[in-house]
Amino acid sequence: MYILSENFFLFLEILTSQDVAMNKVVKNAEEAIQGISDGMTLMLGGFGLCGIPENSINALVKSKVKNLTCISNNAGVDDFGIGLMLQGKQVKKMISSYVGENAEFERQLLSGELEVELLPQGSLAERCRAAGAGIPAFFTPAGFGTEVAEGKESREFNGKQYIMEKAFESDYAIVKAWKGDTDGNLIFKATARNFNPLMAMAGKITIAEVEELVEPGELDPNFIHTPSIFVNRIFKGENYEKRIEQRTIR
Amino acid sequence: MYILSENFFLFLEILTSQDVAMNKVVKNAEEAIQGISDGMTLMLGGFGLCGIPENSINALVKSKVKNLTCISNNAGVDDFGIGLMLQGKQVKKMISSYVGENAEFERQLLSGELEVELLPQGSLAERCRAAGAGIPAFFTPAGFGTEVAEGKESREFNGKQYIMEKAFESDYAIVKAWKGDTDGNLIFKATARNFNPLMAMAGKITIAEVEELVEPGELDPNFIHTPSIFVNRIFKGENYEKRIEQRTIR
Amino acid sequence: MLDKQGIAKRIAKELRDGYYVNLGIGIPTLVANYVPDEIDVTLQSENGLLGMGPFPTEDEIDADLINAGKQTVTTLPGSVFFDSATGFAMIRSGRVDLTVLGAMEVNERGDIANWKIPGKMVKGMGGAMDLVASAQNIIVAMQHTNRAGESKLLQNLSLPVTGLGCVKKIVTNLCVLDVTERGFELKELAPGVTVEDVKNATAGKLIVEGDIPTISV
Amino acid sequence: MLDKQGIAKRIAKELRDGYYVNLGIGIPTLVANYVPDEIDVTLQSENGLLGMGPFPTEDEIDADLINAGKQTVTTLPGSVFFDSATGFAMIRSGRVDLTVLGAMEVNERGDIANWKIPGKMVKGMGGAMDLVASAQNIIVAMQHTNRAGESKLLQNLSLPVTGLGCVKKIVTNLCVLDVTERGFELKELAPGVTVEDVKNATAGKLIVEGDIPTISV
Repeated sequence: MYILSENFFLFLEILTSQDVAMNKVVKNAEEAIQGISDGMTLMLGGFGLCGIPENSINALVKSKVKNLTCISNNAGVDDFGIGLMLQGKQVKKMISSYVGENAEFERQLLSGELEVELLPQGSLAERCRAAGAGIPAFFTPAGFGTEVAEGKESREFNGKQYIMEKAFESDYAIVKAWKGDTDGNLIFKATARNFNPLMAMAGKITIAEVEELVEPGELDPNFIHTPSIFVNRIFKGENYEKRIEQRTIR
Repeated sequence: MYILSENFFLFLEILTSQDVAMNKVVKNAEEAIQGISDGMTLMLGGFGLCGIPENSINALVKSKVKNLTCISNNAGVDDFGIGLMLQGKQVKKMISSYVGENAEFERQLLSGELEVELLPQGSLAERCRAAGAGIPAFFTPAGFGTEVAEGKESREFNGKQYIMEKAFESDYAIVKAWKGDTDGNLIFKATARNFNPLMAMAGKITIAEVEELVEPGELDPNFIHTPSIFVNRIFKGENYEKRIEQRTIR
Repeated sequence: MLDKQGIAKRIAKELRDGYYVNLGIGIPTLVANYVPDEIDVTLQSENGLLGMGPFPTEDEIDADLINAGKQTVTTLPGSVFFDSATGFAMIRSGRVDLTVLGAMEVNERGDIANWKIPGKMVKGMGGAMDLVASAQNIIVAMQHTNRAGESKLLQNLSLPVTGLGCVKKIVTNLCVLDVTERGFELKELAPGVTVEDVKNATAGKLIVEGDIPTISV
Repeated sequence: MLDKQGIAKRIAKELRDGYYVNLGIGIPTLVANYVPDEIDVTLQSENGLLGMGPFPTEDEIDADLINAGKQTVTTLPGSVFFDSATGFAMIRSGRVDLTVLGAMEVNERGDIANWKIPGKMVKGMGGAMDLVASAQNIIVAMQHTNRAGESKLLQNLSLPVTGLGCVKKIVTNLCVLDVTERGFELKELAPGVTVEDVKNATAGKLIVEGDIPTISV
């Protein structure tokens, strides 16, 4: 058994030094979305309007980037979330599991301006996770015998029928976290977690916007949802509206 | 939009009442392993000797149950962990990624008493996770072109070669957690997490032993590693030895 | 006839102590109101919550805490949050003991259609296809006929299928049916409903054997 | 000739600021001691730790905190723990920027053997097959010849393969080589080592073009 030399202490010093930064921190959403260009495929975190990357979406709207393919469980509402990108006719195709809350979406779909690919929600989640795990394809029972299975391989395992789904390919994943550190570690809050950590794993480049940005060491290493290695850019978002779709009370 | 009736308050009362228990809590390891019988397949959490279910292993040794197939990344050392089950000749087959720390293992393997199936560590982890996720099979690049690929389907995706690996099937999964609540929610500590949450998802019946057993509500719902639904039996373990394999210090 | 609450009450009788239950939107959600006193069930919301509590008070509302129907909810002691892949891992691996959902149509073989009407705007299947493909124990809660008065219990589906051979039990405003290899087996009648009423409202093969008890809720 | 520390020092020059690095057992681990002052790298341990710190003091030892070599280690600010499926997700999805590992043999096509010697007790591949099948940037650190004095750089492997076509660079006690479609390209010589020495110790096809600089460490 070998013993690391005293140089390791020097190494430790370097790692903890404030002089050296990973340079993942960007100033704001505008800087974070640099490089996103026409025709790209984006993953956008959130379930309904819960846990969506509000700042980044607003910056995308301002950027007027277009012909985007968006992988997101939902498509926002008419005047919030991805709905704003639809208003700007920036989206060529949506890959989602449920898109029922958006009149502009319906109009563009019926007029043929917008293409939509609907997938079972669990398959959508797992195809993100697969991309982040280097798993190119997997089998799921969801959708066997339905329209979703068309053009997909099906196979029996242990007497049950499954279809093969492939990992998503995307250029950028954009997620919203509750807290993050400057290394890129992320923590999500309650059910705003949803697709965010899965998409964070999956992007070629992953952008995270957070409500609170802290220094490395401030988050408990045992309770981090997305390890820093998956995050390329991080910034503190501003003015979160956090709109509620179904405000149900007792 | 409907509003739940006032009966939901009654429902709330029931859920929080101490009178009604999920009955997942068992007294000790002996009670926890009831039902494990000759010829079964067990998953055992841990990496090396780190995070292994010490109490349950000791109870299995005492039970003298035999002809077991054990899925575990390692096989313990001669006088600790799964090594104790090997001493008792209780194991028919080991499915592992690394078994180099155990002389009795070597003796039984060379004499033909013990069968071993070696798998890449990542495939072992993913086959546990797949079982817990209802994914019967997936593709991984690990092992393509090697002995590991023999008898397995291989396929190209995006110009790269992969082999198909299947979800594990096991009768019981036995894991060790740091803290758990009586509903079965689990938290692991540091790198003692390793295979434990993956196997916890995967067992037909999952047994968890914990260092601290607390009441529901004492663990922060945002920071639980294994949701209760995956755990069938839970108990507070005693006298953890936590043996260290490579005691390296500065 | 049962009203929506009646259907929910009857389904609640299928709950067992310790069950993890996934309730769909609509009538299924009402089942939560009728959990028997002596048992304890845990509600799963596939977006990322196990142990769903009641709607919040005005003060408790948290935009970051919603259920699969996108409604604001609360937690209970023992609740746990997770990502959506884990939510569906629970479902696909068969850890959810009972799934209750609505349907547009069910056929004699237990195939279900509940996600798409050709010619109408498609909203999407959400988690329905994962649920019906995975759950061992699915109860459909629905009206026996549609708004046009046509049977929703058919020999063959007219709408696009959501999942094959998955429905085991149906509770409608008229009756309780088991779906078996023989067809729709009539098990219980709603108060005031006759076998003849059910026959008239059922387009698929209906099996009626012996005396049919009245639903007690 | 380079000793083990020398090999580690040379490999450390391949590190870049911000790299996530996985270091195998043996010589590769020593690379951590020679990270240049001006850059910041993060060590990944596939069992479940990103941001591995140095060995603990006697007081800091924690049996629940070990690396992939089963050694007690520590954390650093920014460290994070995860399960082993996530550990290999990072590896398979190409998020690890540099992987350094030992080898028993490498052939001209970059195939590597490092897990099994027929006739000897097989210990297992651990994470090696996942690492070599996934990493984009693999450096092999090893002695140029085995204990019997035979070359470990071969035309064809004699031992069971761990992964195909994955090794891009090799640093041995004698030299630095790139593995290209033409074979082993000699890039740098260890101090005191001649091209002839490398030729004699290399069984596979060796490409020597132009002046070969001496390794500076």
